Amino acid sequence: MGIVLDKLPAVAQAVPGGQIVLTTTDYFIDLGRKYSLWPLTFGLACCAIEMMAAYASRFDFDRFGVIPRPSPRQADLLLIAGTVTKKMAEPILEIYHQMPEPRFVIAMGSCANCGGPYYDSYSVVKGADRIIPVDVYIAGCPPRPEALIHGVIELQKKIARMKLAKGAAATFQQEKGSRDPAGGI
Amino acid sequence: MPLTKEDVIARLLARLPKAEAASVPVRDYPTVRLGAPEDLPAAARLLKGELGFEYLEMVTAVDWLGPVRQEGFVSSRNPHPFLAQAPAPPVTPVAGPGISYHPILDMLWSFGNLRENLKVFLRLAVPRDRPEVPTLTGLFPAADWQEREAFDLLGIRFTGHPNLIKILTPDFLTGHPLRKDYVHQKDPYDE
Amino acid sequence: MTQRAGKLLTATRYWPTELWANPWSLPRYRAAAAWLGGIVAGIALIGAGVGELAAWGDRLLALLGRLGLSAVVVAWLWLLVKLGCVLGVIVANGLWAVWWERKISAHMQSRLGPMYAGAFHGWAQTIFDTIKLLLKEDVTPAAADQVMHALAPVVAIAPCVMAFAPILFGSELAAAKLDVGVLYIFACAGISVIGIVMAGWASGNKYSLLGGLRAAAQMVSYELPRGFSVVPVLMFAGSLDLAVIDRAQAGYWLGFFPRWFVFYPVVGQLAFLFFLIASVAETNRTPFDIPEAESELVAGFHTEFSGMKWSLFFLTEYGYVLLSSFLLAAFFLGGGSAPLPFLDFIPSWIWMTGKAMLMMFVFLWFRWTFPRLRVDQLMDFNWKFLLPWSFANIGLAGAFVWRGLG
Amino acid sequence: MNSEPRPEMAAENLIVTNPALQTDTMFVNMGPQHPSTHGVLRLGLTLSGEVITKAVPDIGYLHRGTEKLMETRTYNQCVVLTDRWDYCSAMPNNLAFCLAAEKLIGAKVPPRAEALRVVMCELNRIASHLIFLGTYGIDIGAFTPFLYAFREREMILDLYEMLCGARLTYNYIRLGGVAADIDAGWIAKCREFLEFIKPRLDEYDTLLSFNPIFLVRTKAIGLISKDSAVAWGLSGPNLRGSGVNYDVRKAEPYCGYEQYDFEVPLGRTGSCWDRYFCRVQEMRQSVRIISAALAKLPSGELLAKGIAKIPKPPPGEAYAHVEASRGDLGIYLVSDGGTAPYRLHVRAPCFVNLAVLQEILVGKKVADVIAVLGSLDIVLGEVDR
Repeated sequence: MGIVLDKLPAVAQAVPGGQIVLTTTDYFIDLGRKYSLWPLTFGLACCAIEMMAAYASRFDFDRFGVIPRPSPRQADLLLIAGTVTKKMAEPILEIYHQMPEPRFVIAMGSCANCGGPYYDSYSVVKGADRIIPVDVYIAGCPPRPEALIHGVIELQKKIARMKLAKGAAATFQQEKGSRDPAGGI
Repeated sequence: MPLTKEDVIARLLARLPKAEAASVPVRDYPTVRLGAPEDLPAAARLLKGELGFEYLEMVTAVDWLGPVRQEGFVSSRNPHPFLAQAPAPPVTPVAGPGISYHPILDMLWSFGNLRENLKVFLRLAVPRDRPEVPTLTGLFPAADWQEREAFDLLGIRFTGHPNLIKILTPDFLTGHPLRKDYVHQKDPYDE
Repeated sequence: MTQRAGKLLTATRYWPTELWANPWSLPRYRAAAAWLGGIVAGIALIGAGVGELAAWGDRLLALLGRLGLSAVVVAWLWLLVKLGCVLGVIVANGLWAVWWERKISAHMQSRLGPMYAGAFHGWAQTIFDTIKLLLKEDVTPAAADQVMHALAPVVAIAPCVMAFAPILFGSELAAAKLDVGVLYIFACAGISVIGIVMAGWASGNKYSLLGGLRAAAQMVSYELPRGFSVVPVLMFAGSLDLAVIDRAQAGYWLGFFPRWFVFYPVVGQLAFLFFLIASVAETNRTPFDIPEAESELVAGFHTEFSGMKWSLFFLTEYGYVLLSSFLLAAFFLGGGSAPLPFLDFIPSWIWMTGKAMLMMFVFLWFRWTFPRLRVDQLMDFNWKFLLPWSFANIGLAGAFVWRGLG
Repeated sequence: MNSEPRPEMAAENLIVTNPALQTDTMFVNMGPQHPSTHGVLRLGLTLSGEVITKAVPDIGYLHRGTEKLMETRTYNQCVVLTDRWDYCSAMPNNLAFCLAAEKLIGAKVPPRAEALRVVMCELNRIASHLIFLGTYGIDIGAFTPFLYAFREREMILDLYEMLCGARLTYNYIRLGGVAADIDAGWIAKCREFLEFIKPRLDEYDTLLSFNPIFLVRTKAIGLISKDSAVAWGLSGPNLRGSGVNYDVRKAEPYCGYEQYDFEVPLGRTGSCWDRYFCRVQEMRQSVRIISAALAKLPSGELLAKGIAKIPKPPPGEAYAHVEASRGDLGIYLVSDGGTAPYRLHVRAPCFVNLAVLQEILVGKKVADVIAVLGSLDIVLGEVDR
């Protein structure tokens, strides 16, 4: 995939009129990524139930093209749905590394944002962003499925701002220069 | 003739000379305080074999060292998290009748008789520095994980347990969190 | 204590109770039914206007011949055209079938399915999925066998494309005319399992390995009843050529009842059922989807595949579903013949595709209805039930042919 | 499709012991991220082919230290944390804690509050069993029942939302009573739901419970004998699936459960299907209890009088247990007279139920792991606390 994502921006900017090609390509790439966010089937705690409710009939995540994939290799989106404990931190990091680029992370619920009701617990990581970079935070304990859908829509808006010229090959968080997940802890 | 609470206590006390009825029972339930760790297997055999208490409901312990210490928590117990300078709340619990702070771990077992609909609690005080109790895994498979949990969180050694290893806390966590003098060691995930 | 209850729900929230009373009283249900009927009728009429595709193919070949090229070049060009058509069908089917499956499953489950991609009922959903999958990072795990890992999807999909060569898309409409078409299709379809086992082995993942081994056992076993269940059809038609089988089912009993093999008493229905079941097993779909059993083996043999490599497996699966659907249509449902005499004006490729789509719907329907069998139960079912009974069915068909009823 | 247990399929007979063939067992790590371990459970499986020779559950991936945290929270704040143990059915958690604390305080709960507690707990039992039914369907490979079950569950959540504004973590049952009252509109909606759910339960039976493939996958799988179930301390539908008639609602009635007429569904063989069907039948019984409770709802106060905003119960120890959706949930509460519990121990049914897995998984196939694990219906929030 290197040709499209890595070489195209340099080539297109050198050629007169190449910007049009670039922006058109951007448009379609972003469309593809926006409407095909496949999250990992992965729930941690209470929020996972609300996540399941979001997949289910009333809220129907499939409307947005969000269908869960069981294997991290085929997933684009990691939904941290619940409390990240210290014992679970290592597996989460591993799952994140198993996912292919571009990958996105949504921290769902207060626990994943900041520790939530367990802010002073001895075995809870105070926020998923201490382990891996997070794109969208959703508040609530647990957030309603509507809030989760809102979070995904916000992520779609964020993806729409990804541009090839700015290095869209990599994940959005890394483009912003967030800290290296491997050395983060 | 149906078994009654009094029968159970009487049978237990008759078999175990060092045991006594607890001065402060678990409310509404018959509670017997064992005299020594050796009493436990005998009591359990009596309960299971003769009195039909086949259901081990609970294995736990209370650390009677005193009120919980702030060092056990990751952050301070500040009730005003947005005001850094706010004073910490005064913690002045009162030791009441029958309850006093002293360095023991008070073990508690709960057995159920599903047919007679009875429940009995056994208590045993073990010293905090050498908390060793015989295991019940041979008699009650249900004791397996519950004893591992008590070991993990309270540091009680169950002698004879086939697999006494950590069960809940992560491997790098040192200490036993539910002890009152637990001090949280900062790990890479804190700050 | 404050009381706040009652108002919130009644006005704003959807309660299934309202729907359950009588869905047909809802105007949107009636409108949707009318739309669907209109679309089907429109396709049939357009098809009638276009006419037989086989004739258009002949015209195209004649056009190529008139270009003044040598015969060899024309033959090669014609081959490329046909290859392009088959590949196009497989890829288009991948896009269509996934979208259709998602919509069908959604509507079976009181959901809507994709709605936003491409504005109208998510029609562009699978296209966007493909764009994304194309641009996804291609991960080869460190524990994997690099060459085999890269080769496995190709080995899986190449036989699928090959198997489409003699498939009839309408009466006389096939990429290649083969006297042993049925044998050829089964032979090609049997090769794909090697790709799946390769995928399972090369991934360096235990789930993949288990999935690959399960796939090997399952697909090799179910080839037998699948082959044997067709034997009655071959006996009735007297040929392994799909075109001959198709022609054998043309015409009507009593002037209105189609002479399809599925309507042959007992034999036809049994053969149809056996072939359907074996085909579902061959395509690794629920209730026989144990090689990729999502709740057990994460994703089975394709657990470690990402991006386009993974899509090739998916394309293979749906390609085989389409293949099985066309085979079912050709073997049992009369191929390109119309079910009633007065519908003969609609060309055969419409009938063939329509019947294949109906069969594909059955495949999808199965998937969203049934639980999954366990691996040993699956084998028991094959060896102890399906295979003996398909043998018995052959005997029955023999009796039919002997009495001159075939 | 022979599903009877066959002696030649026993684990020891399936390990190839021919020394000429070099064979080895395979260690498969299932979880903590796996589509059907119902959260973050990790299972270490040792396989011989596809047959399990050893299974070691590894838990603690959701250990949040609730028991320790509660030693610093006031009693009312503790109720909030109880919601998050068994997050699929939070009401009984609230109730168990409140019952234990009320025993210490000595509060007398008004009758209307007690009836409301019963209604809410039973509604929650239905909601929780619906989650079980749906996810168990997925475990066995049937995806559609999951969505049907969640569709019905949403109606219960709507009722809760009308009641207390929350969908999952209610904090509704408070010390000495309940937080909010219901009105005629709520009761009408609830009755509508009860009428709606009855035919749906029959529909699930046709779709899933008596589906031949489902039967073959779950009958005669994961057998737990009566003695074994008691010895391992199972509770709830897992215990009753093995035929042991023990239900806390009958054995030690709380909240006036003795006034309601209901049956305790029992299984016969202790197979996965028995445990599954016990839950389905329990939903029917819950519908019965709710109807009865709504029919004779007493009027009156919602909260007991004389409970301080920050209660300081007299020193002492109390144990209260309720029949939560997943079993016998017990709370052992020690007060030293302070504003926070001195010690709180949860006898979590899921934690105890899960331990039996190491015994019953041996000799099963990989596919059965999911069937057995699903039938135990664990919630990791309660296993790990």
